Amino acid sequence: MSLFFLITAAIAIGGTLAAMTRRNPIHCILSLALGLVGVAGVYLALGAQFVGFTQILVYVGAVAILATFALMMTQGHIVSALIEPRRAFSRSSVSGFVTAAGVFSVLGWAAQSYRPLTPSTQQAPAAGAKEVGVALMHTYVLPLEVIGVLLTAALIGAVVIALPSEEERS
Amino acid sequence: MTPVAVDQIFVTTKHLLMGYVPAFWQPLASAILSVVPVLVVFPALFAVTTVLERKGLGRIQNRLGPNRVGPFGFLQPAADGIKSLTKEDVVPRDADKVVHFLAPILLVLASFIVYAVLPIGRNMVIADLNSGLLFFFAVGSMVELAVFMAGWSSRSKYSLLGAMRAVAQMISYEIPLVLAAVVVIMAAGSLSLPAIAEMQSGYTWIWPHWYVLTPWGFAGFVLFMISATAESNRSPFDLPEGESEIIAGYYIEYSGFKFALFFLGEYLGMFATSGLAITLFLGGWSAPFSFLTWVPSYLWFFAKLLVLIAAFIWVRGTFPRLRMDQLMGFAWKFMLPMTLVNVVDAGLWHFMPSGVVRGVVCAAVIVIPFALFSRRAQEGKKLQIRTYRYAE
Amino acid sequence: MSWIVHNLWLVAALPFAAGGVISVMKQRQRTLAAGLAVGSMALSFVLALMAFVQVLTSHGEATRQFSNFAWFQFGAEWVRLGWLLDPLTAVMLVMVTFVGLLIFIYSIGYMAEDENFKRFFCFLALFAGAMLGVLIANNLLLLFMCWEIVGLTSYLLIGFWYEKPSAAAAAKKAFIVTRIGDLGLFLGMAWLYAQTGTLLFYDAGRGCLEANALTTLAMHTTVFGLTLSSAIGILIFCGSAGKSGQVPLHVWLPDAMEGPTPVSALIHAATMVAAGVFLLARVYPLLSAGVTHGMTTTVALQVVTWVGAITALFGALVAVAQWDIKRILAYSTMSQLGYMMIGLGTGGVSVGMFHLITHAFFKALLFLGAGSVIHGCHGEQDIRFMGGLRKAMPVTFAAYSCGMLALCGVPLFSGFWSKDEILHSAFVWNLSRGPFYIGAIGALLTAFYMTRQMIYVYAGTTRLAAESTHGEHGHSGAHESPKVMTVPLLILAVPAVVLGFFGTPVWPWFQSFLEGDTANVSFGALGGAFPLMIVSSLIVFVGLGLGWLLYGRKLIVDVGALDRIESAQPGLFHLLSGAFYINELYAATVVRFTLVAASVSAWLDRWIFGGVVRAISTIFVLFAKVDSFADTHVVNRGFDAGCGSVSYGGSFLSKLQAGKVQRYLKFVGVALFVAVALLFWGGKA
Amino acid sequence: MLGVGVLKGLVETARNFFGSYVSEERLTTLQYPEETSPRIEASRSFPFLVYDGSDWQQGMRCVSCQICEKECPPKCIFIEKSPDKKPDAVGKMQFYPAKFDIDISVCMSCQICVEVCPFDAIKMDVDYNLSATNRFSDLLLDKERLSKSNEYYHEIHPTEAASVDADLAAAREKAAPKPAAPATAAVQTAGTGGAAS
Amino acid sequence: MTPLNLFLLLSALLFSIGLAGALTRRNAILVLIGIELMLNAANINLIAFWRFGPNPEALTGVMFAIFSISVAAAEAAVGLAIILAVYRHNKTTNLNQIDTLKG
Repeated sequence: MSLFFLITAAIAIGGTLAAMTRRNPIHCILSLALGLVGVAGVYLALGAQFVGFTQILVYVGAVAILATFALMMTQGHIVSALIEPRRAFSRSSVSGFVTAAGVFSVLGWAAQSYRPLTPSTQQAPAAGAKEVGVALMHTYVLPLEVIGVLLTAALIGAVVIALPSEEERS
Repeated sequence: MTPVAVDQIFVTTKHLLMGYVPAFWQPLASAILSVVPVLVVFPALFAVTTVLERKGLGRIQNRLGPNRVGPFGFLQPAADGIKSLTKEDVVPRDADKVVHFLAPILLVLASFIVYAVLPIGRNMVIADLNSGLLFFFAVGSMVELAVFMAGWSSRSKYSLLGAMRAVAQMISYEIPLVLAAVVVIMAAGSLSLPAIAEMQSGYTWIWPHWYVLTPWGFAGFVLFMISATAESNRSPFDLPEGESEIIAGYYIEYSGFKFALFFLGEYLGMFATSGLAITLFLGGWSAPFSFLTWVPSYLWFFAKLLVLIAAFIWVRGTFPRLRMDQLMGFAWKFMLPMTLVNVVDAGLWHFMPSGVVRGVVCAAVIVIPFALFSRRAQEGKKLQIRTYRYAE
Repeated sequence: MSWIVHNLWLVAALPFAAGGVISVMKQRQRTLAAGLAVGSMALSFVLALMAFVQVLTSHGEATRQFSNFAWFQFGAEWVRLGWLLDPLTAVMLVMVTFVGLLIFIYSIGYMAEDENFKRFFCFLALFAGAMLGVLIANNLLLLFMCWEIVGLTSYLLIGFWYEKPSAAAAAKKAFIVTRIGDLGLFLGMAWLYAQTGTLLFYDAGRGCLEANALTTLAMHTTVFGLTLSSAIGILIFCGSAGKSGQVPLHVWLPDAMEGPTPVSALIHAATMVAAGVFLLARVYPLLSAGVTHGMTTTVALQVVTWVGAITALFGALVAVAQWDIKRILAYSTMSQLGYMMIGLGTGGVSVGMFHLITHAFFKALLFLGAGSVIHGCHGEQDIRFMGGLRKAMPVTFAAYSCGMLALCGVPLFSGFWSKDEILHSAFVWNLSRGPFYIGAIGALLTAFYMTRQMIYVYAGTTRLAAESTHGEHGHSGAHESPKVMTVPLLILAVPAVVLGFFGTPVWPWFQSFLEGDTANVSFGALGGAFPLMIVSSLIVFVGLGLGWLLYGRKLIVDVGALDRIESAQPGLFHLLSGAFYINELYAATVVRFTLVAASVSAWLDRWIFGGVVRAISTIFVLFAKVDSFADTHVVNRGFDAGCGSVSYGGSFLSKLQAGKVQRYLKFVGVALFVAVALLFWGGKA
Repeated sequence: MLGVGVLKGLVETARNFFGSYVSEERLTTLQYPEETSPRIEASRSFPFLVYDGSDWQQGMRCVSCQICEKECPPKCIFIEKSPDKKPDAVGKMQFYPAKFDIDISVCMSCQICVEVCPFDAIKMDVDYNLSATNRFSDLLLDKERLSKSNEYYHEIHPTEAASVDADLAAAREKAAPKPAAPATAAVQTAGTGGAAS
Repeated sequence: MTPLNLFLLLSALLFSIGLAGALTRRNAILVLIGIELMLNAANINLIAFWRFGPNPEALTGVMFAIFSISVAAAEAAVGLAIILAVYRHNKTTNLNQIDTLKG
């Protein structure tokens, strides 16, 4: 068990826990960014450098920023409106926590009962830009095209959905 | 001493020192020995740059610039530093204290971390990552979050406006920045910055194999530098700071040393992107002519860095600030298509047989779209001397 | 291999590139747009000539050359594309680029006043590129892609004047009807890929049109006792029937005349519809696979022949009773395409292709002539309002006459040779003489309706002024068209006359060329074909005479006068002029069927599914009744009976639909919990 | 083409940059404490009180009429009348200010006090080296610090001072032969003095 | 080297945290963030199985993670756009008050 993994896992867990429990949504998003950096660290611990940095680029650089923008554009200007009331023990919350705890118990049980495995190679196989690029252009070219279409459609769709309609603009 | 020994003096010194360290502590010691020089040199460069910038801007405006503290005013940064250290640290009453405190630290931290992958000289890089370039951009994108944190936590209209402007601008210009760098990745076939620098260290007769000397490399360099200017919020893209309308943007509510940290972060970011531009396009630490290779590599790196910093200062002294819609329009309607064209051009260069024809064709592929785009950009705009009814 | 084989893609890429560049140009850069389009087409023509020369100078195996490359990897499979240069491609390339070039030049004059001039040339260039792509493809997938682009651009061109509702409707119709055919083509392609594992036509022995694959395909039988090759061939034929306007899918072709008058109509008549025939010629080895295994012909070829025969007769019949000059030509095209199908089915590639080539030239001539006539008559398309144009438009008349004589099959004109060859091969077809007789009747009708049209349009005195709205502006009469329009006409008139000599029975150069042989002059071959030639000439002259008898002896002077056939046989005439009411038939069957199916579904929905839902709710109510009974009378007598029954019977399901996403998500979470738990219990046990 | 203007601008600034090293006349900066710009006669900073002769208390022209105090827009002048009288510039017995304070951190240099003074007693100074360590006491100038000699006045505004002296001399001429009618002479002096300044 | 079980456990924990957040938070944006978190947890699994699997040279897990990240990015963009549209319509992002689909 490496120290690096422990540190990054702790960051990931701490950040995401904070992200899901802080009452101020901005704090939530910032902690989420931290937690996702931790997850990227876990990727690095697994030897997937490219994915790790992509993770930071996409989540910290884009998704977190996007979420803050969405927050600002909804009710971000009223700080008091942002803060959620304390109601940790309402019925729906408790049932939600129970569900999540149940899911964790079975998943954790499943993970724990998996037979301990060591990697087949001591050194992680290179997953740098070149290897990923080659794989993308050969074996996975069709998924790549599909993802391209998906991203284009999502881009256009997001713009169309978010555009105010004619009467709202006037 | 031979030129090679001089070139590798820091590397050999480090190895020598490492010999005295017990094996268990070696990783830590190695990290410290690599990191500390960077932590010293670049803030020092920041200090020098501030005074150089002020003097340069002064000369551009036919002034003298700072000349009182120390010889020729070169101790001005020391005076500034003492001033900002001793100033009162004001935090707005309603501010989000924790985030307000963390924002400048995150900014400086992110700006420092990127130096880990920059090759400052031959064999002189802290961490030779496989995906170094990606690392650079990934960590660079954290700056946006820091800026947002600063603006939002201050609970001030101006700082929030400034932060939103800054974030929108940085996100918009990040795309051309990355796309301008993509051409180099295509040519070098690697994301590792030392490898990219190594690729460019050869010579044909006396001329170096720098990417900036190819059509796509030149265009990529110019596009990269424009995006880098916008990315580091420098004039003429310094709207987030717009003194005239939102006073100082996202760091309006900061004072004292935190304010100085913002400046430090901004300048470190500028050095880092300049260093990246040098590594990607200007051959990194390699000498400009084959007969100058005896000069140590790190000197070349810093010489190029100073030239680029001078260019930044020059640009800042020349151009007025853009308007927000012009800024965004420029990013999406000009920079993005041009970088895409440039990517196509680099691909063309790769697949065409080398020769004069290739150069001409690739140059044309860049110049013609540029002419078309610039014509579209200027369409409907009457460029003439403005007359004022009341002001004169 | 020579340079041209490797760079054959340039032929198609040049017009594509021109189209792409034109699309980003400004609306007012008209000269540049036209120049680019024409220039690219001219270059393509030059390249096509080079390819032709290349094929001409090679012999034997070398006449078929291809260049394949890997496009992308798809899992473990590589998708490979390529282009192919064989006599078939070479001939079609020259024809399409030459006719296309003339069309391009012609449309500069024709579209001069249209404000969407640039858009038109963009579409034209794209069309030409796609068409050439179809021709050079050495892969059914590549062919299919270009094929679909052809379909798309034809949709765009037919609907070019989309402000006109009829044009928009025609475009939609053309697109949908041809897509129905393409579905068959797509299925055939998928099937072919599933069976052979490749879509390359020729790949040094591994292609799907080469002996290995064909033998396997011909050996296996599938539904209805068809061999695999025949079944796939019939599916592919669906596609070409859609594109070439064969009978069940012909309805779009006449409507396509809504496009910018002769230009796009001509594209559809001379170029695009030929793509269907070309496709069949390309996959002819597949269609005819199995002939060597003891049978004389295959089911697929029989289908092709009979559909062609029916179309040939159908088109000719309908053309007799049309008033619109372009519709007459459209139906005539349909009929001629039927002939080509007969030729393919009975005589093989060379017979069908020969007629395709000659037809392309003389029909192009006719369409351009019709366009010139319409242009000269200020947009009038109804032949009843024309007349007397022989004097007003002498050049057009001369050229048009050449085309007309060729189409009718008057001896020594090009149409004569090619049509005669088809009739000859149909005559010697050993299964049935049916197609021959149908074809002969069609030939007679062709001569007849063309005579009718000629007399209506060119003979007598003008009837234009009667209805023309331009009367008061001083140019009430018709006028000759500008040079840019008449010169292509004259150029086209030459091949319309002489092209037939390349494929006479005495010197079958064309046929040998397609098969990679050298032609010999042998008068002996004439002997076999001579009687039939006499017969077909007789048929043509009978048709001409009949036409003259009915229309030429006493010229029509009145616009409102009834047609001669109409006055004699009004029922028949209306049946013909309504094109056998196929459109109405479709409206009555296909559309009606859809409506009925919809109402059946509605009935099912209301009574069967709704009944189930109601039954379930009744069961719930019953449960609730029982429960409430128990509650009220057994467990808790104080419980309100109505409250219990409502909450159990009605709102249980509705409660699940709380409209709150998080509750849905919670269900998913619980389900995940249960699923994982079950999975692991199952795994452990 | 896009970018030509950019290059032109860059060339312009580059010329400034290098030119500032080559030609001295480009640099308009003054090294302030060491060198100052030549004084313009019409310049002004804050008011001062003029006295004649050598003794500032004896020669004080101000008669504490308090017109300036009333007219001052920011109300930065504070005057207290003396209990006794002394001869003024024309020789007539008048009150003199027991206290005369100007808060120059409030003063806006409008010169209205100078315009309205009938006795040419208050004039505008040109000194701008006024920085002080205490912003309250050091910038509230009292009578002693305000008083400057007529010679100093001549030195900073020579033309104006000459005409004022001429006016005063004329007034003295008028007042000397007819000491019996001092009131009218004073009025006349005031009229001419006002016109002169 | 860290055993595989720990990675799986971490992934399960992150997944459950994300699920708990998505189930209990009332702000639509935070619910979306919870879902992003669950996707990330799945990505850890993909990468871990790639590293510990029998044939890591095939890069299957890495590719899957990359595609998953792009899908997540697209999902975030569209999801946030939908939230904006909903906010404009309902003037709230509180999911308790958005129940138009109530049966």
